[in-house]
Amino acid sequence: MKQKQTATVRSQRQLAAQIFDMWIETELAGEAAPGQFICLYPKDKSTLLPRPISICEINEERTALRIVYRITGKGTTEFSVYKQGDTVSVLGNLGNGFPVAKGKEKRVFLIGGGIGIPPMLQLAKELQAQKQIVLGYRSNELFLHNDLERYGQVYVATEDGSAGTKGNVMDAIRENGLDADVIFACGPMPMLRAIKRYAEEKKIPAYISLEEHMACGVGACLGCVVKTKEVDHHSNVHNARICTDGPVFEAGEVEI
Amino acid sequence: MKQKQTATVRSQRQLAAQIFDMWIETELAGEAAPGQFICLYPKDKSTLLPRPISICEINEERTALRIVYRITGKGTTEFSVYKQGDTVSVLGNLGNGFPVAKGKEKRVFLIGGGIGIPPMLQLAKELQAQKQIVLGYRSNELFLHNDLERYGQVYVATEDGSAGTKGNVMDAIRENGLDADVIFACGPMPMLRAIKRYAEEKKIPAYISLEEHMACGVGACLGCVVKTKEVDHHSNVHNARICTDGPVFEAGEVEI
Amino acid sequence: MNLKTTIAGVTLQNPVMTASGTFGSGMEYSEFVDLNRLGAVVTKGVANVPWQGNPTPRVAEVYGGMLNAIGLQNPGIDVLMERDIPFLRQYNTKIIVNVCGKTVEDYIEVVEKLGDEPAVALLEINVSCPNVKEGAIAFGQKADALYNITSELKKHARQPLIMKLSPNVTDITEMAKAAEAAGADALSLINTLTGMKIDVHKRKFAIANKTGGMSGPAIKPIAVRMVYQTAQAVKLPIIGMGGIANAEDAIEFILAGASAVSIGAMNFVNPYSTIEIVKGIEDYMKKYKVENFSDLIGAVEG
Amino acid sequence: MNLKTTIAGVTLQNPVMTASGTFGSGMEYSEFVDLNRLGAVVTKGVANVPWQGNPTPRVAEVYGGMLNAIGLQNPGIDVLMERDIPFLRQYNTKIIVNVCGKTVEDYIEVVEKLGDEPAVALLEINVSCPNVKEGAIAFGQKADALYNITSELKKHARQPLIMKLSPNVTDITEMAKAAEAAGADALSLINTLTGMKIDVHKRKFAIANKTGGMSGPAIKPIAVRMVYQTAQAVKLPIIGMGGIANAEDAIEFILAGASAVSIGAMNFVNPYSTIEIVKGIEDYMKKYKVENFSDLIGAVEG
Repeated sequence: MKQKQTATVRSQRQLAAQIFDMWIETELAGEAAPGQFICLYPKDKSTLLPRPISICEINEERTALRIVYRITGKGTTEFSVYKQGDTVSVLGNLGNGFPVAKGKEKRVFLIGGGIGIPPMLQLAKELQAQKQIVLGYRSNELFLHNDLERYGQVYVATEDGSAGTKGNVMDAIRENGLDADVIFACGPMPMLRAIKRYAEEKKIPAYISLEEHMACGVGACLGCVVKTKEVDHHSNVHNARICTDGPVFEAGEVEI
Repeated sequence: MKQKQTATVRSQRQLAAQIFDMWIETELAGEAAPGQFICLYPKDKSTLLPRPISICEINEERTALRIVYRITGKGTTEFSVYKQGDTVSVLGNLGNGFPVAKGKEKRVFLIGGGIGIPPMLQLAKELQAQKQIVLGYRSNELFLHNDLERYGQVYVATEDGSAGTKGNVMDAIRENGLDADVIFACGPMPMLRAIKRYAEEKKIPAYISLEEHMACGVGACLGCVVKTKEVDHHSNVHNARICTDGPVFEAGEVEI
Repeated sequence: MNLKTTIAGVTLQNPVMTASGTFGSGMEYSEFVDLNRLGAVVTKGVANVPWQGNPTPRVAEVYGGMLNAIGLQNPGIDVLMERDIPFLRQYNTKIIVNVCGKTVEDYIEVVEKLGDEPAVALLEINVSCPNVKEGAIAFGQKADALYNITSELKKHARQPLIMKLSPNVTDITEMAKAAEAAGADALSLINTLTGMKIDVHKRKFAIANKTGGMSGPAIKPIAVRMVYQTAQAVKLPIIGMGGIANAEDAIEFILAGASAVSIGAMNFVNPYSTIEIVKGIEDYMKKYKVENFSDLIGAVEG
Repeated sequence: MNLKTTIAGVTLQNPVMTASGTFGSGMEYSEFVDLNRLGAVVTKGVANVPWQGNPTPRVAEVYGGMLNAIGLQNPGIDVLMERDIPFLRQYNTKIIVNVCGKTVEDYIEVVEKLGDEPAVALLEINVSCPNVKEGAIAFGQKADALYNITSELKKHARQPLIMKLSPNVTDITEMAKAAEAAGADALSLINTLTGMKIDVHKRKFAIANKTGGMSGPAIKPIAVRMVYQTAQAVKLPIIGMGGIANAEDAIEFILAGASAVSIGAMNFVNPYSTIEIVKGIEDYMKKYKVENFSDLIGAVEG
């Protein structure tokens, strides 16, 4: 059941420029699933809306959630200075999450681009499959690659070529001659579009996690929609709500 | 010279219900005078305006200011939880202050009502005169009376009669058969009106410190005016600025 | 202690309702709040046919508020009546349906269909929709257009009509009087104020539609002023809204002359807002020994 | 790097000025900021005779902003010219005098007296003053009234006229076009939005005048929208204002179409705001390699 509650910061550290890694203690960890997200509320009274952040990892005891986020404004700047013991209001668990079962025993790509990498970690932990993890970064300021190496073979692409394949994640897949039966991905829109095309050519399913500005996070405000191929069951138009019908969609369902 | 700067909280304690006592370290202490005030800026982004608070005391070294204030809203509630080492933006020193020289070697009344009592402390310290200090409270939750006893004879009045004279400060003056050549006062408007009448009857000067909602605190916005008997030199109308021409006025100059 | 309040002959168990478009049809927030404890649920604006709405981004944050340009995306009246009304019927709260359209005929079609649904207590007419016939100007920004659509809809409506007024006008009382003269049963205000945000680093508009409707605590003083002016100008009951975040905000509108209040953007900030505000109004009435809620309506002094 | 900007033929060394009524005549804030570093100082509104203004309380705080109802207290044009203009003349900044009145004749008297003072570069006309002849309605809320006063004043003014527009209108572009058609040389917007605050514990209005003009960061999105709409509708240079708290806010107005900006309520929050914003605009231009400030005016995409 979704709820808003107060969480306590267990730890925080910086992983790379503008990228922070925070563990928070919250009951929400009990039912959290890979690909779902939570909303954090800044204390700054000039801000109003919750900040959606994907769940990166759930601890073994299921008492804490790990989020890895990028500083993009006032809210995330505030979060980044939280110290152990500080409290923060969180709303969760939100969204559908990745259909883990669809990857079972298959050859899968876990593709993460930039700040789309974090949700791949909990997914990699829970997915029983032959995991090929493809990560795209701007430069060699890598993050989460070590955590992910524990769960599968990791391939890296960097825009400036300072680490791994020079180029994007698709270049890395080609350069390493990789193949898969299913794709799970999260990252910037150009990357997701490329994956959608790739999956269509290869005729394989691709489950992509989308991002959009949100207000309510629970499906009421219709702020965060994505165009759909078919008429959506809930909206009765060609729009699905990323916060509740998503954030994960089969690439073929959405017009991106 | 007026300036806005960051001060550091040296200590804070509660004196009575809703009444707090805070020492802040600030260069402003160097030039501060009794009856002047400073403006504190809350960190809460939903608030905008500075909170004017009278100077209660200046330490010997003139490195810190003491303010004693009542919780009246969001801003003062925020101030009340500040701990040693916290910082706060302050604007000062503001206002004209009490004309200390006018009381020299005279029989003076120092009259404080409620949250108008604090400025009487620094005044009592600097004033060389025969000081009769008359303090009005709601109930026997007294504050600052001990500090003030060190500088003169203290007479107390309480609305509920639970301490000193039952009634207001004027009742205490009558009951104790007190007399003076000059009055310095700060407190609620009804008290100041009574003092104005009393001073007129006795034909003695009364220097009263006024309060009003302020925006700029430096005389620019004309938010905090008081009606004047004569045309004011600056405004060219029958209004003086409490923040800069005051807060202290000779009772005869103002229409209250 | 009596929290009941009456709008156009319909008695609500308490004066707290939801603002159209911020609460869906109640389903999403029923996970957080017991809908039985709300005075009324106002559904998201519905048209005669489904509307696709605007492209994204549709929302942006501003200082103490937000902008939205959803474009009145809605599933159409048929889906609302088949799916949403039956859901809301399960709860002990009043159902108010917000109606939008591009032409008077659109509105009439929706209003007539809702006439067959006794579970719907009141209709709220959103006159801030784009008006095809009058170009970009909304019905709600011209007194004569507002008068015409109100009197037209009164001919076809079985339920009492609440006209929801736009604050983007020179004189709110002129609009209120036009609605009253045309037979409106109640007024709700304010709808959102038109605002804009530009990302100075991208040098782009923050929302795809360029302009969006502003809501949140930042607009409250403008809303309170308009509610007060309107209460002085007309006899109709007023539903006040605009940045209400807590019980004190709600009471501010009530003292200004509102008979009920709607909670909008703050549902997004705190999904429990509505019921916390009901509780807060009770506490206020206890503290100041107010026996009947109605004694607070318009009770500001001077 | 060139920060210069031109308003009606007058070139300012940078685009940052003060908003009328928030900076007195510069004297009070000269203790905090070097007036030589401002693009212009806009003085508090002045009438033909001294005005007593409203009773107190005159100001109140609201979420992210404030309300004021000073009532245009001012010492009258003679004192301004004998005391304040000579003070400002000492500094290397442009002097803009804001003019108010209750009748067109009042305005004309002030405008003619200022015509003899070459140190005054521009006149800003406050058309949000109460209009005795037209009852409570201000000149600035009716297009025809705005057209009339603008064309009347153009006949008597030696300096270029900036008409300061009220945001309390249905369509800001209608007002802007009326001012342009009447010969205005520039526009400044927005003036304050009319708001209200009620103390729910005292059940009284927070300010004696009941309503007050709202300013501060809370109103910025409405101001940016109106500046953009106005820039699309007229060719006149625009001075943008409304809740500007930092350089990014200022640039938002400039990208929307403003040629200069005014800092108002934020002077009260941070007396150093104006010069910090000048510095911040320089930093922005450096960061994005903008050689001429004028390249930023109206440069929002799409």
